[in-house]
Amino acid sequence: MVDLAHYAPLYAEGLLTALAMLILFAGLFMKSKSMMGYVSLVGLALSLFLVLTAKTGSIFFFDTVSVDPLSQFFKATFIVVSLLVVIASLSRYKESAGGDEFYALLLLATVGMMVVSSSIDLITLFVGFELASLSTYALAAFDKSRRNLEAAMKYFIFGSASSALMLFGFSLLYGMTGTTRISEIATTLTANLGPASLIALIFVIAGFAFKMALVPFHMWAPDTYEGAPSLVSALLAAGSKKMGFAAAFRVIFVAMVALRVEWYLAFAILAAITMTLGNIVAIWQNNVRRIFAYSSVAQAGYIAIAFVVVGAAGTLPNSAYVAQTGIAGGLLLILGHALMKTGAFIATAVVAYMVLREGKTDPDDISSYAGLSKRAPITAFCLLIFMFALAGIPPTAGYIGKFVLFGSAINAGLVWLAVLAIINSAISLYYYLRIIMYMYLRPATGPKIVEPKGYVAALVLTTIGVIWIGVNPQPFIDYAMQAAAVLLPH
Amino acid sequence: MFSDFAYLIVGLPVLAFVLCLFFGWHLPRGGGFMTVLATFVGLIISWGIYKEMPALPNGILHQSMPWFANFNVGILVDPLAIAMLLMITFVVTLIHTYANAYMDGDPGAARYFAEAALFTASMLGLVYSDNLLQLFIFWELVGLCSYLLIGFWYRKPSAAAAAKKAFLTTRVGDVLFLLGIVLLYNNMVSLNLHLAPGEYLLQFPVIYKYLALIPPTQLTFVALCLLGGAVGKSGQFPLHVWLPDAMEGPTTVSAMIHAATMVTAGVYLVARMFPLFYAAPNALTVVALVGAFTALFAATMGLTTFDIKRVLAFSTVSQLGFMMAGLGVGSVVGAASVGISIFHLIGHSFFKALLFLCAGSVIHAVGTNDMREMGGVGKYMKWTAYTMLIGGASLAGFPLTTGFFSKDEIIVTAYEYGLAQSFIPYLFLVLAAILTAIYTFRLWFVAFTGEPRSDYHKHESPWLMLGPLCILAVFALGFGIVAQGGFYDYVGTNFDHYGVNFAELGVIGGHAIEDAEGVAAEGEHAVAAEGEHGAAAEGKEGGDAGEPWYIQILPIIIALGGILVAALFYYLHKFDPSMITSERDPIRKLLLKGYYQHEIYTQWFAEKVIYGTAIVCNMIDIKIVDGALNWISEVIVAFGGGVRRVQTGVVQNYITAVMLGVVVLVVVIEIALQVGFV
Amino acid sequence: MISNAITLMIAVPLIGAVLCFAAKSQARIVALIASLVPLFISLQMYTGFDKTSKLMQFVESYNWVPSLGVKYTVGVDGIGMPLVLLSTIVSVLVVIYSWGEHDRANQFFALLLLNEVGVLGVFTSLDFFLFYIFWEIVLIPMFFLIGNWGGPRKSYAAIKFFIYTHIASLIMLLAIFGLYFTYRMPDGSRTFDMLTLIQATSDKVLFPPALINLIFAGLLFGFLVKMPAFPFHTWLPDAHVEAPTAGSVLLAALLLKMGGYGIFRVILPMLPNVDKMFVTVIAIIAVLSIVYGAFLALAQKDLKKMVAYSSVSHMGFVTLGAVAFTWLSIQGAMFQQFSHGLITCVLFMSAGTIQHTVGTRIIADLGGLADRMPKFAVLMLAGFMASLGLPGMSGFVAEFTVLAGSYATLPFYTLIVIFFSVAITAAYHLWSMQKVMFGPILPKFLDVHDAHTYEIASMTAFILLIILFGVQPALITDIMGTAAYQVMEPVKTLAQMGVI
Amino acid sequence: MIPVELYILLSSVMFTLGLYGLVTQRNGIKLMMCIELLLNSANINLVAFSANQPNANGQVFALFSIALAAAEAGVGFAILISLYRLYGTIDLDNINALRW
Repeated sequence: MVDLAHYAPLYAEGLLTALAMLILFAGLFMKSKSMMGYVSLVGLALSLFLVLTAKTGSIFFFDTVSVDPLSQFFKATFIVVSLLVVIASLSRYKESAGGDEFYALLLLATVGMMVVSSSIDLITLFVGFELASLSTYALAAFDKSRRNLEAAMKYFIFGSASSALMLFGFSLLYGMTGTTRISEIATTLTANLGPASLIALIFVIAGFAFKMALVPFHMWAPDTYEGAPSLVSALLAAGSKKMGFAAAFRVIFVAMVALRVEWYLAFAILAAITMTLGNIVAIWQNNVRRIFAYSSVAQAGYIAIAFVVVGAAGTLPNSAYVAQTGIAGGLLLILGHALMKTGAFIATAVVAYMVLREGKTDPDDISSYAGLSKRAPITAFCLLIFMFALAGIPPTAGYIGKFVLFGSAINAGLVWLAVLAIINSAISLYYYLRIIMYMYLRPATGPKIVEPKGYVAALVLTTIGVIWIGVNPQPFIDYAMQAAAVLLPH
Repeated sequence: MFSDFAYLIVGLPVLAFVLCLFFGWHLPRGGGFMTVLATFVGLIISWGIYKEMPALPNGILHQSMPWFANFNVGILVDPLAIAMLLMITFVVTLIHTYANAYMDGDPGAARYFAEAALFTASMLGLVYSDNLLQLFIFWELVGLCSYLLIGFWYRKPSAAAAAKKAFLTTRVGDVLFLLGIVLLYNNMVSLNLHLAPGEYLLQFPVIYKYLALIPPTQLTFVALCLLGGAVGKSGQFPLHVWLPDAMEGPTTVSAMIHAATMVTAGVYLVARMFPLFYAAPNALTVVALVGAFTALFAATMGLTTFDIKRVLAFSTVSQLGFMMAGLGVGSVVGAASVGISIFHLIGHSFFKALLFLCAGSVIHAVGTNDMREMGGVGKYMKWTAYTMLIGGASLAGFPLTTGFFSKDEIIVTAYEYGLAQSFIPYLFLVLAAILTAIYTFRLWFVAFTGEPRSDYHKHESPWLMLGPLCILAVFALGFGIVAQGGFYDYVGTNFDHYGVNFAELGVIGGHAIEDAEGVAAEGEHAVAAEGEHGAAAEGKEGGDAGEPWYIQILPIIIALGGILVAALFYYLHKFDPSMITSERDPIRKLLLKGYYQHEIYTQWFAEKVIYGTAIVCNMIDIKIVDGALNWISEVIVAFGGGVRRVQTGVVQNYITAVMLGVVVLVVVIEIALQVGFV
Repeated sequence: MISNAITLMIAVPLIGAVLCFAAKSQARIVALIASLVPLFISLQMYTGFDKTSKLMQFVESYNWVPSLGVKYTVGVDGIGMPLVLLSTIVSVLVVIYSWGEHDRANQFFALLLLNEVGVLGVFTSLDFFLFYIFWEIVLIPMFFLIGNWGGPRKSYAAIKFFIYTHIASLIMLLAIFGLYFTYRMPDGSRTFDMLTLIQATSDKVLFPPALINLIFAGLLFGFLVKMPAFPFHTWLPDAHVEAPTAGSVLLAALLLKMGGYGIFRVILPMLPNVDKMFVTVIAIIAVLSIVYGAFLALAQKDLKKMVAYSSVSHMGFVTLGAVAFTWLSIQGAMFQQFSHGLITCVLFMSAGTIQHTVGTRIIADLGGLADRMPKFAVLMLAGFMASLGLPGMSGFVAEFTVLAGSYATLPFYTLIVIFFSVAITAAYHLWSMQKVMFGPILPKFLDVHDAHTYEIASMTAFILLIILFGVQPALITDIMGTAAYQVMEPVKTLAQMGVI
Repeated sequence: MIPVELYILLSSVMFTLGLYGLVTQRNGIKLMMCIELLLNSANINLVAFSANQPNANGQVFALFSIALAAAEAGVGFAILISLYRLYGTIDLDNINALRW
């Protein structure tokens, strides 16, 4: 007889899993699918509450799962993203067949991410990883259009290949250390550093980098974000991408602390290439969702600076503080980017809705955004805010994230990286401004439309969030700092 | 009592300016009477101050108040200033009166009188400023007004161009003036003086007081820079080009600019800063040479032009040259030269105003400036003719006229200067004097005698115009005899009120060596500085004593000779100009072309050199400074265009990329570790 | 005295902007009111301002992000006060000038107000975090003003403006980080407080030469681009030429001043602590901006572009006066900021008015306009005269003070400026004036009417102010004099810094 | 008792084969098989390593991954089938509408 109260901190996961099952089951009889939406909405809201109030600092299931500020931070982010997606999809998957599967998969994916974010054992981590991946593979193909399927296919092949790589890396790690507990790996790995360790490290990084979409492991991302249903793209860009970071933070920082120099170098290279390439390629795109895809590649590059900072911090006198600010910056940017990208993709969904109603094809082409400020003012304004936020214009979430992150880079003496980063954010301005130009400075190509309520609600909420973090960053920074502290050796 | 209203001398014209500008349109004759009134009241106040001055502390009126930073605004009326004030207010009043008739019916009359009032105000302000900065400010305002007035008929392209030319040319001089002020200021600062409250670095009394402490080389620089300003304003060579063109404005404007106000500013500046010039080695020499050369140079040009106003314009330039030279030769007679020069300035203002107004009235009647189309005007315009004759005589230096005394004085002093240093100025001045006589009477004979060469409506001008003419004629004739001696003392001793020690300054300036007697004179004169009758006179008489009789009477001969020549050519027609010169004569061409100034100044310097540089800069800016940016951005974009091709859309290639990525990472890191990069 | 004057002053236009968006037709009235209130507040502040004190006044300070040491701190001293005054004045008059704007008026006026918010914020914030936020916010309204109401190449101009200046601000941000992470308060915490950090740079141990020079260079770059100084000026002509008149006016009158403000607030106090070579570099940049800018202006065919380059030239005086680092020159430079802010408005308004009454700005195509637009001609002439440094107007006072002050420490550079800029400046002003206004009226302009009343009104107001401050500069220079002392407190002259 | 090196050798060979296949093959099914190869090479590692470890984590891990591989295959085939329905082929080289 297990004492349920002991598992209180994990109620959120439990709730969502149960809900997913329930929805699938109910889906068999109930015709009204929108019901499911509201149910999962409530469920997510509830679990968000649970996550935020959960008592941190306890470990479960033969110490494979830990509930600590870091995990809660990520969980909160994931749930918020899913919440927004659900709200948006209330207008999208109202009566369409299989709406129930959509919500169920969404919830399962969320659970997978949550598990990853709090797992301190490679096994649970891998399982969570796969749970999230598998559900998102299915989601990517959800509308079964040609583009969906191509996107899903690429995502699937690429994803499973990389998770295989990751698994291989894990196996090597296990071979070298004889354990799958992250903390134990950390202690053992310091002992014997073989040449295999580097291979293992790179394989693991490759596995995570696929989710984080760091160049050159990003190539699935543009195609998938462009091809998949907008809302799923939102989930991928904002949610599962961050799961990669959640996993990488624990494994890299804690388990592989002995290989600090190696991963310092690796991420220095990756970050630099990623942000640069993401931005300069984005300049060329005319498909807005593809622009967002590349922009989120670039953003991943920024976030990856956190790894470099932590790596560089090792030798500094005040290494703890530097590393902490670095990770905190990364976390803040993760949170901010999650919101901004969710919003951005939801906005594209609105535009798609608008364009497809007119029977036109290719809804994501930038020309469809001409005069959006007149056709769909609310969407346009929210997208405007997201664009500026992504570009790092204050006072927005994007700015705060970059502020702390680049600051920590300077603090760690990584001037070259910081300079590269700001040059990149200047370049990125070009394509963000280009979208704004189309929305605000081009004549409208069609009549004003009524923006679907679900979308509007999601957009407005997101905008408020983005601005709120920008104007009142204090609590978020504190939260991020606590979360960051978890990863530092005590 | 009058002293307390000194500020009104400037204040009233400014008021008139505002009133005319805003309400003149509704008043008869553009509200010209307000301008006249304002200036006239100024005359009265000035006269009152003149009467009160002896009673004031050390004989000068000085009011001052802080302005900003460490600069002040203030009023300083000393003999030099009051002389100018009286002259200006007097002459300008007459000119304005005349203008009331002259501008009658012109749609822009109100604008004219507004600008004229401002012009007067600035000139008066310039004269009694108590510090160099304030002087410069009014100096520039004078420039502005001349710009506005010369361009008064702005619809005429030539007028607009002339206005611009005047402003720009004087501006070039002003650059030097400004520099001079900056230099002087910084020199004064570097003296670390402990100034009494109410004293400011750029105040004239303060400058006079601490002059001697400034290193001589610096003094020379400052002096030359200030001279540059003067050269620009007073149309001395090489910045005289704007003056003849300034004829584009209404004749009354020319009268103001040439006689009373603008051009005299330069001379006044040098006079005002005379102690500084005196203390600065070689500065005065330059002044003398520039002045003398200009006098001759302009006179030659005056010989050839047929535009009645241009002739007068050149004569102005030439006469200003005389004044400058008069100051320049001061290195031998000291402060007395200020008296001499200013005397000529004032005399000149009378007869030059007279001449211009006459010319104006002729033009008014004939309707053209070209004297070849006039002729015999005298028959129909008696008053104009005779007043003009008086003016001409005075200008030519006909014995016992005002011009005679003043010019004679300068020439004689130049002779002394010759004895002491060099005869060049003397030579130039004498030649210039002859030419002056010739072209003046050439003008008069051609225009007023002989037969009409075109049909113009032959009538005399209204009395409102003739009145001023007569008054001016009286002064042009009589002022010399009456004022002469007293005036020299009065203005010549101007600097004694500040206790300027010319002996000491002379030593700094290095005049001691050249002219012991001069310095001796200065010495005792400095001692007797507080005395009521200034020693400058002594200095001068001491100079006079040494001169042979033929030098004394030379000017008379010159004047009469010149007139005679002119008569032979243009009245009695004994000779014909063609007998001396032919169309192909290079010298004649040179003179007609005005020494190719237009070609050199405008076409070559302004349009080629300056504008060319600008074009080059523009090229650089577009091609290089901005071009670099565009180039960078293009490179970035092009690079992106290349890279995106990697994204082939075939999933297997993606996997390949992953493999490559892994391998590259491993290799690079391994190498880095081996090399010991970290 | 109003409490929280500054916050109120910043908040009112912000609220006004929101209302403007809402108020469709009456936007301009809302805008007028919302910009008049700050004007009154700033006048109130001016009257209540202690001209002799070197301390910050009207200070408000609240914790904002304690964990980062970020505070909401605003206040003004002799450096900020004049610019606050300028911003409020200009904003009001610009609103009046654009009274006739009917194309999406609500957005237009809202953007004008937003701009005022940003600028006021920059001039008053005393916390680098806050400072940077306002610094960036300013870009947004200007971007939309150019992009929305601009000329044919508006997109290019707007994006160039945004990106160019954004790079500069980001580099400045990095430099700020350099300060922030190096200095710790006595209690070990970190702070973004501007004054504290700037003061700290004098600590040779904490800031070794290499570091402080790097930081200094970063900040300097940020400000010079905004100024803009040669060779970072190329965004300016494009932005100006394409921007709507109101946009150009705000850009030239207020946005450029942010750069100058940064120089006085940040650069000058640090100057004694950095490599002496910087003084030379800045001086050279200043001289080049002045002379080169003047020549460029002379070469322009487009009236507005000419005016734009003239601002480059005039802002060079600010840099020169600042770096000359004498009491008089600094004061002059500050006054130049103020006076150029007023003068350039008239210039751009002239160009704008010509543009939308006649339809072209190409100098060669214009002629004899004075014949049809006499009132306007007078105002334009006055503006041009002020700009070429005619005494009796504020421009002359400023430039003379700069030159007189700079000669003491930088004689060579000052000489160059006097020789090559003064006459050239007069040249291009007079040349364009003659070409555009004088001469016989071209037949195609015979039916041109004089400028609108509101345009005349606002230009007249500017001219009067220019004359007022030209005749009685002490109104504002008293404040600046104190500020100049305060700036020079760490070290009195360049000589003592061992530069000359 | 077979030395662990041989297992590693085997797994590496499988892994390499799998990669080779992924890069060269065009048919979707074949790609899936290659992925299976990759996963199983990893599994071999895990089991082999856990042989001389006190704990059985490796084997547990292997079991999990096998299960996941199965699920993965399920999803994969689902995608491929619907792909076939739409395109009439599973030759992935031809499915590259989304690129650049």
